[in-house]
Amino acid sequence: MNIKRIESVIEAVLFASGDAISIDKLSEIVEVDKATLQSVVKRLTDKYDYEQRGIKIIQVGDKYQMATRGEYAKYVQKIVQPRKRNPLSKATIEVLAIVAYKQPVTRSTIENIRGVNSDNSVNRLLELGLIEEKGKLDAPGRPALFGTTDEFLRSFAVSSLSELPSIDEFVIEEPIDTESEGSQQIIDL
Amino acid sequence: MNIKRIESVIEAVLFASGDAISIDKLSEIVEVDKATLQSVVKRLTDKYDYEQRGIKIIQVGDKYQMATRGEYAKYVQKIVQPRKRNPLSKATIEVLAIVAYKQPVTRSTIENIRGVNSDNSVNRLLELGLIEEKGKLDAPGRPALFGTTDEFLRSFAVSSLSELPSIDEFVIEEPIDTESEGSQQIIDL
Amino acid sequence: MKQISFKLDTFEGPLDLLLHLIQKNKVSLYDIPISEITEQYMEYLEQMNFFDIEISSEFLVIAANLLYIKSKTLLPKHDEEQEEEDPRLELAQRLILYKRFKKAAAYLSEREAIASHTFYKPREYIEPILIDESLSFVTLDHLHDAIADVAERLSFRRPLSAKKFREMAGRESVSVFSKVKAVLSKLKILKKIKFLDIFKNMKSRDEVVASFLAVLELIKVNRIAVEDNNGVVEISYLNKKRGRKDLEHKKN
Repeated sequence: MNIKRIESVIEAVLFASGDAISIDKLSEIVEVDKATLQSVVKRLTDKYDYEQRGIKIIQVGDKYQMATRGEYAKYVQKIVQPRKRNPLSKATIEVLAIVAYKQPVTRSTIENIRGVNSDNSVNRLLELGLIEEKGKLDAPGRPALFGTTDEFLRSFAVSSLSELPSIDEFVIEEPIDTESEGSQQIIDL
Repeated sequence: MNIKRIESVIEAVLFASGDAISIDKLSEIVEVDKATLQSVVKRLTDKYDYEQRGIKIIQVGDKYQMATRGEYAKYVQKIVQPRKRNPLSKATIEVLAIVAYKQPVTRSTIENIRGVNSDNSVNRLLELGLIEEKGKLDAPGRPALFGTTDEFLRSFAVSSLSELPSIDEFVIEEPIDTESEGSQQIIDL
Repeated sequence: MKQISFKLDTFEGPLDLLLHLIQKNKVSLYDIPISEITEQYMEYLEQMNFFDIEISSEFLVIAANLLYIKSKTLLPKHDEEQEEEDPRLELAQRLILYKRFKKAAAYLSEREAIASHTFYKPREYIEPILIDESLSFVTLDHLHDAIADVAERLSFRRPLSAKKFREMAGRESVSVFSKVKAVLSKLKILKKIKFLDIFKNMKSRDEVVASFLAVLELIKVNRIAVEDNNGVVEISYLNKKRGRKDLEHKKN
């Protein structure tokens, strides 16, 4: 099968599926090895992006999915029901950020960081499928460890966790720029 | 809006909709007049066809819809679990044998010979096209008479029924009511 | 110090409130003016109290912590030589970490807005491939064997001669009547027994057959009830009156 045909088959399969398909499954369906598959998907993705096509391919963890380009949302919104979900509360997004960056993380770690009980937010995130239990901590009481899901990646347009900016990049700006050396010592936590 | 952008918007809208969209509605969504819309859809359709893309645009009456190119159906089908038809059960093989050797037969003859209701097997064989109705018995209720089909011959690679392995003739005494008479006597205490 | 008036905003927690106070005072997280901040923090709690807002224990824990830090900073240092850790350090670290996550949360909110512009489509209807194994492993020989089986079974079911039939059915070595009595007397004592227990310790086939017929007869005349209790068939005694009552209920 030549590259052009593999590209078309991938396009047909991603279109028909609608859902995200794992790289493994796609390579099985298209009948090419994973390396070839990934390079062809990359080629197709670049082509869509370069031509500013109406569709694009997004990566969600180890899955690929076909979607509309955000740029055309204004038009698409006119026929498609927007995904109905009440916006996450400030508290819930905070908890989600902690889970995303510190995963796998227990309820009590989350509570410690925020200084306040966060069970409601954790439960809401579980309910929304944005986080899930990833196992138990090997400690007394064996508390659950939480991590983010593929749904999280999709909902926040993040192709993989490694794509998230490092937590240190969120610099704490200071009102006074002439800080003493002493403060430096504190920053290095 | 230039042609390329109109093309992309149409692509995004047709993709997200999934369903067929009327030309009127599409022209309203994309915010271009119908003539322009139709010429751009035509352009896009030709491009997909020329490049043998995985997707294509089909026109259904006065509606447009995005679909996968039929050529790649073989791959697309692999997205879903194949449906499996299990091998014929012993009972069904028995019914098939009775129909093959004793045709034409009615349901009640089959039932009498086997001593159990055989409707499920008869229906399965009808569905598989291995047996078919060959007429009606000239008796009260005019029950259907079943016989084997050409598909049956094909499936068993025989050219005619005379090629079936021979059996010693046996008489079908129907109905066999000796036992029921005896039991009746016992039950009526 | 200037008075800080609150609109009594709600905060996500005590750390959120502290960050708010620090920002409001335009002071550095790395050098928190602990007595001022503590004072304002306590003032906030008082207002919460005034407006009858329940103050969660977490706010009180931090309040205690602030007061402790404040007391430590006020205490004269015993030994100038010995370098003591800044008592504010731990709190500052917590606040910095929390603030980082707040920023990460803001970042995620932006991402969410971007993601909400992306649309997906539902799955197409895909006709599944049919793997038809109906006739795999079925050969003409199977058909032949099947019809031969049928023929053989039929030969066993040929009508019996009248003489042979009388020999088999005419003689009743165990009477059904005796078994009706046996089952009833058992039930009168036990009220409920397992169906299979009726046949316990029976020595002959005739006895089993007679007992089975007895059970059928008793069901027919509505003297016993049969129920399936999770796969265990049980038989219970219906006394005549109740039996009749049930019938009347049914009529109504």
